[in-house]
Amino acid sequence: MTDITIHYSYIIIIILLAIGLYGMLGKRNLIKKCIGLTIFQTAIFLFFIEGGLKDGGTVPVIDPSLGVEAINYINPLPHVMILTAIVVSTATTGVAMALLLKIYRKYNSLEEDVIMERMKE
Amino acid sequence: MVTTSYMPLAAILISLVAIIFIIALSKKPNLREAVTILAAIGKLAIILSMLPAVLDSRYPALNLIDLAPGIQFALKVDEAGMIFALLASALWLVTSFYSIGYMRKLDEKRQTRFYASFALCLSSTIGIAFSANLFTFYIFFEVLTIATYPLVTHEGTEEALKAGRKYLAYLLTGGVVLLAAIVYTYQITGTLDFQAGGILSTDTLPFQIAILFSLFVVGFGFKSAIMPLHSWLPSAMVAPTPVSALLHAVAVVKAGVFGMIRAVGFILGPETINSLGLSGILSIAAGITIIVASLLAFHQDNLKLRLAYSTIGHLSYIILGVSLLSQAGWTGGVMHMFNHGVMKITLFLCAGAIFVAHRYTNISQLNGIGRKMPITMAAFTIASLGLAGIPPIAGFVSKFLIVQGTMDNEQFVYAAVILLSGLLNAGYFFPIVYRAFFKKPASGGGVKEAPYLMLIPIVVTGALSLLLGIFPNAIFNLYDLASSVAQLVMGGL
Amino acid sequence: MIEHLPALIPVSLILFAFLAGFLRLVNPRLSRYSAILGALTAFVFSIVVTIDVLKNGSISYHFGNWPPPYGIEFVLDTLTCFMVLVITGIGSTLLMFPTKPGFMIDEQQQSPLYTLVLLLLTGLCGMVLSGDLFNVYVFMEISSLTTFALVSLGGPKAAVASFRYLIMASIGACCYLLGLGFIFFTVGSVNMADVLQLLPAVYDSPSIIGGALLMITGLGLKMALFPFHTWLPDAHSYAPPIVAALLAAVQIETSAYIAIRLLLNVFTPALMSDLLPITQIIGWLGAAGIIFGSVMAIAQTNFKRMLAYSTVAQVGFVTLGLGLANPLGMVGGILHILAHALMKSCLFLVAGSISHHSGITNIQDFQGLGRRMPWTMAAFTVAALSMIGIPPTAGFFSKWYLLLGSLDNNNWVFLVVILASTLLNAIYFFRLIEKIYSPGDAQVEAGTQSKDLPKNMLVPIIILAVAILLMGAVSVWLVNNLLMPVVGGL
Amino acid sequence: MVPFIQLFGLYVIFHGHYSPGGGFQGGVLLATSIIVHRLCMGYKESYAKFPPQRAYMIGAIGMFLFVLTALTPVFFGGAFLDFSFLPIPRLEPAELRYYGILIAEIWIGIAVFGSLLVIFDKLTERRGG
Repeated sequence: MTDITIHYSYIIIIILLAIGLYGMLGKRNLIKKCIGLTIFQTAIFLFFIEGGLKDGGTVPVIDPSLGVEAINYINPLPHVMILTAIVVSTATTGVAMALLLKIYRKYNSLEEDVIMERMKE
Repeated sequence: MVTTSYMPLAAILISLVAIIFIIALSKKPNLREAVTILAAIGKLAIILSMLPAVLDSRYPALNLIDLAPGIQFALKVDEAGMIFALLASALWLVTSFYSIGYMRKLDEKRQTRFYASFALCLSSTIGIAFSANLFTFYIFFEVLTIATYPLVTHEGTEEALKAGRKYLAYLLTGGVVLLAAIVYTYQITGTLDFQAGGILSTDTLPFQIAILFSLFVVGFGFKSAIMPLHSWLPSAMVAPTPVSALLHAVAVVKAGVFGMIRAVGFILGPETINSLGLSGILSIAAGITIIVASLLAFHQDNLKLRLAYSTIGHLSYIILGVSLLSQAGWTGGVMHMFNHGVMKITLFLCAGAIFVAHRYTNISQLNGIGRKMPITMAAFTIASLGLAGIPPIAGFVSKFLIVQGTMDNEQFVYAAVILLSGLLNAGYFFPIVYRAFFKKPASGGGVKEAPYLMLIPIVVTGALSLLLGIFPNAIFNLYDLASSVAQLVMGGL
Repeated sequence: MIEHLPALIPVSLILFAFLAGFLRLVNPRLSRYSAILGALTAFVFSIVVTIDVLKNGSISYHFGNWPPPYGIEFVLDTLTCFMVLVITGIGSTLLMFPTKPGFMIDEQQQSPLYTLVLLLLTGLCGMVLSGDLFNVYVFMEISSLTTFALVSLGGPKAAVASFRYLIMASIGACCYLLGLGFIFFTVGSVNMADVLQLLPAVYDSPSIIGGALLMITGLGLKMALFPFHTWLPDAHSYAPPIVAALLAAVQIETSAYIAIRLLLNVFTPALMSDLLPITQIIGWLGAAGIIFGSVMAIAQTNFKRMLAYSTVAQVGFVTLGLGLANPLGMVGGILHILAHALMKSCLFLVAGSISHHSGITNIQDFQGLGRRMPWTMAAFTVAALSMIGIPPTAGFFSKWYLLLGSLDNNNWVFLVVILASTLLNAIYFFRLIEKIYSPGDAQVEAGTQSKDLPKNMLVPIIILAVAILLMGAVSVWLVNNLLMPVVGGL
Repeated sequence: MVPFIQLFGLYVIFHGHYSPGGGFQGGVLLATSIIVHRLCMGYKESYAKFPPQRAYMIGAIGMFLFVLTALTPVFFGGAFLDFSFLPIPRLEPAELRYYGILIAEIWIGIAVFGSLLVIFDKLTERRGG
């Protein structure tokens, strides 16, 4: 159990993932599902960022004092990947919101079971 | 020795081309009928032109495109293929005349679809006859099943649809089992081409051969209506008579038997089968089918149903002949394929004529029909005599050879089976003949024959069965073809 | 100019997507033609590229001239060309199907359908072409975003279905990303070719297995593999027909292709099967999917839902081929992608035209359609026969290779499953064919003379039907040149 | 307050390469400036200053130009995003890349700015529809 403290960040990520998944699948309200989705995505981004960390590394911008060896810079690649992933998650949330808008206008309710009956007729 | 020639392809394509014309001329019936007849004559001519080449074993063959690595879409005309093709195309010519009369008289609706699918069936039957490997064989085999579906459900009544559903269920399962067999053979041997004497190399394990054999037998069993798998045939009798005449007496059912011949003779090969004694199983199954089918035929009141059961019986004749693995048995079996086709089609045509002229379908109504329709009933008698195996008519020749085949291998049991079934055939055909000629007709009225267009085909087929009985080598020198097939396959044994 | 073609395929699609977008404001007819033009140019480009690849081996195209491990890289081998041809070909045929706005989609104003469709095609081409795992993720997201929007065009009910689809697909995509993270942090690179070399050294570490599993489940979600297929039937049945056709034919198959690409290039089957039998699991899931999909399809009454369930079954075929992990099985799976794309798009278009032409969506009242719409029904019969696997059509050939593949593995259960599926398909398709061609009630006979679909609706359907028939002959050439060199190595 | 946010946004876009930031973040900042303006000033006045239709146009044009700039090197023999082949003669490749990426960043910034604004406007539309 000793090294549990080193990996505390992993534990947080797992908790966040669990919350996100529960939010998406468990909740009835559609908006809550969207929130769950975003939590889930952010948890993954956290995982990427955390993966790239080196203790003692500074911001990955070359400044003359530190020289060029990679050891003292944190790995920039996950950050770049996450940049795109954030773009993707905003776009998904944007589309999700538009869909919800359309559903709300037609069935003026966001509870999934209410919508289901309304859909039946 | 193989010579490349485009004849076999032409034989198949001629009726495909006819389909296009038939659909195009759907509004003008006479022209449409003319196209069918022209196509039939053309097909027969092409096949006859190939006959001499096949006789001195110069097989016209053709490799078109390759469908999968190592397998081509290939055609090859050998003796067995030639016999089957001759049978199918000759009888197609006869039946197309007949169906024109039949359709016109009963003014059936949707005749274009009828003729188009008829032509498609024929092109796939010839395809089956001429295919050089199992892959091409399977393609035409499935096309035949699909092409006959609209014919079986031609009436459109609920009963026809149910029959069609049953028909498809049986034959598609057969097709699926066959596909398993083909894939397995390809995996074991790596090639699918038919070679007389079989392609299975000696080192294949016995259990593999057993599995393969059972898959092939079941796969073809559906189509050739061996006992447990036969019930689609009687229910498909709901189709109009020309359909049941050509398809269920000749094309569809014979394709199944032809497949069996190909499998036993050209894929599995007599030596391998004999080494495991599998042929015994096949002959037992055939024997049982003969007896049970003839017994069932006894108490069928509907004329067409009785003919259907007798067809099931006679198909097993051919399978029995083939499974005896003796030279004479093979020749008899292959010849019976032709003779039975000719005789059975005469019976079906007569049944259709009776239905058209007097709307009688059951045997009980046939009292004194002989006086009303003398020519039809005369042909009926000749054909039923032939089926029973009475000397002058074609049936006797092939039955005699099969019995001789049983003698060669000392399987007296099967000799007894065949002779017994001869009696049974007589048992269920003669009451009809007796009722027709010696009973007083219920309703009066003079001679009222079916229209000429239907009468001529009946006379032709009747005469043909008589002719083939007297000199089997007559027009198509059937005997030489059959004996060379037997010689080729059984060469080893 | 030639060596830039790989990049030009997606880029040309984007350009035309915007062009269609602008033109839509000007005049709807123009936007449709520009969309078709866009898809066709992409198709021409992919043909040129395929010829080029055939001549001198696979091209690898670096974006911005950065060498592979760092820069994004498009890898084009024969398998990729096969997929790009399928996507752009099917895309352009489907675009020809006229969806005059408000005609099938109840959108009042102009619907940006064509821009979305072209963007979807860009996403899919990108996914197929890219040789870089993260790049695959980006293009995957582009394609799925456009799919959500396209599905929701089909009216309010479709919006709910599309939302559920969004949730499931995003979970899938995130799983893929997570798996990618695992791989990246252990191996240090994302480029496929790189990962291939680096992996064997470290492949027994748990994170690699975890990563691989996550990525496969993510893709499983995207391609509606058996246990994750729940969103598919609603999404496909409520979506407008051209969208449903596009989705079923191409979008599902591309994620299946990525799974194949992963198995082939990244986690070689040898590595997979001994450590963690992923290939076996996928194979079994595929088999279960086939049976489940076909049985459910039989139970459906709505025509489009029936087709949706049969898509679940057909995806099972592809995964089955994947699960076999031997050359013949793989070839069968990939060939099935093309066959299924042709068949399913033709069937969905027919479904769309029936519902437009005579408002029938329920199977029961298909009575006597054969009389009223002869040509459409002829195309339907060809597609149905090919779904069942009757020889001359495309469906048979992919089944042939799958059967051979399963026999090589002596896997008799798969053999039985494939054969059983032929019968199951036969049941639910012949049920329809029987109804269509049976005269049934007199009203149909007398009433309607056969007024078939307007010309421009018929053309794409007929093209697809003819393609199904021709594919039989072409399949050998496809297998020998395009598929074997890549798959042969297994 | 709005102009200051906009200025900061532009700064972020231009110094994207070696300082944290770049096209995407700059675009987001620009968009937030307009959204802030919308929130506090109310719709009537804000729509007058910056109608949604224009946002849609900006987004589309930004994306279109980005694709075009990325395409230009292709016409001059380079790879898709390889700006070292840009037509400007006297600068050597390294500097060319620098400017090329800068131009690309600007277009991305504008594209993101336009599209985010469109999302916001669509969500807050007044009329039923």
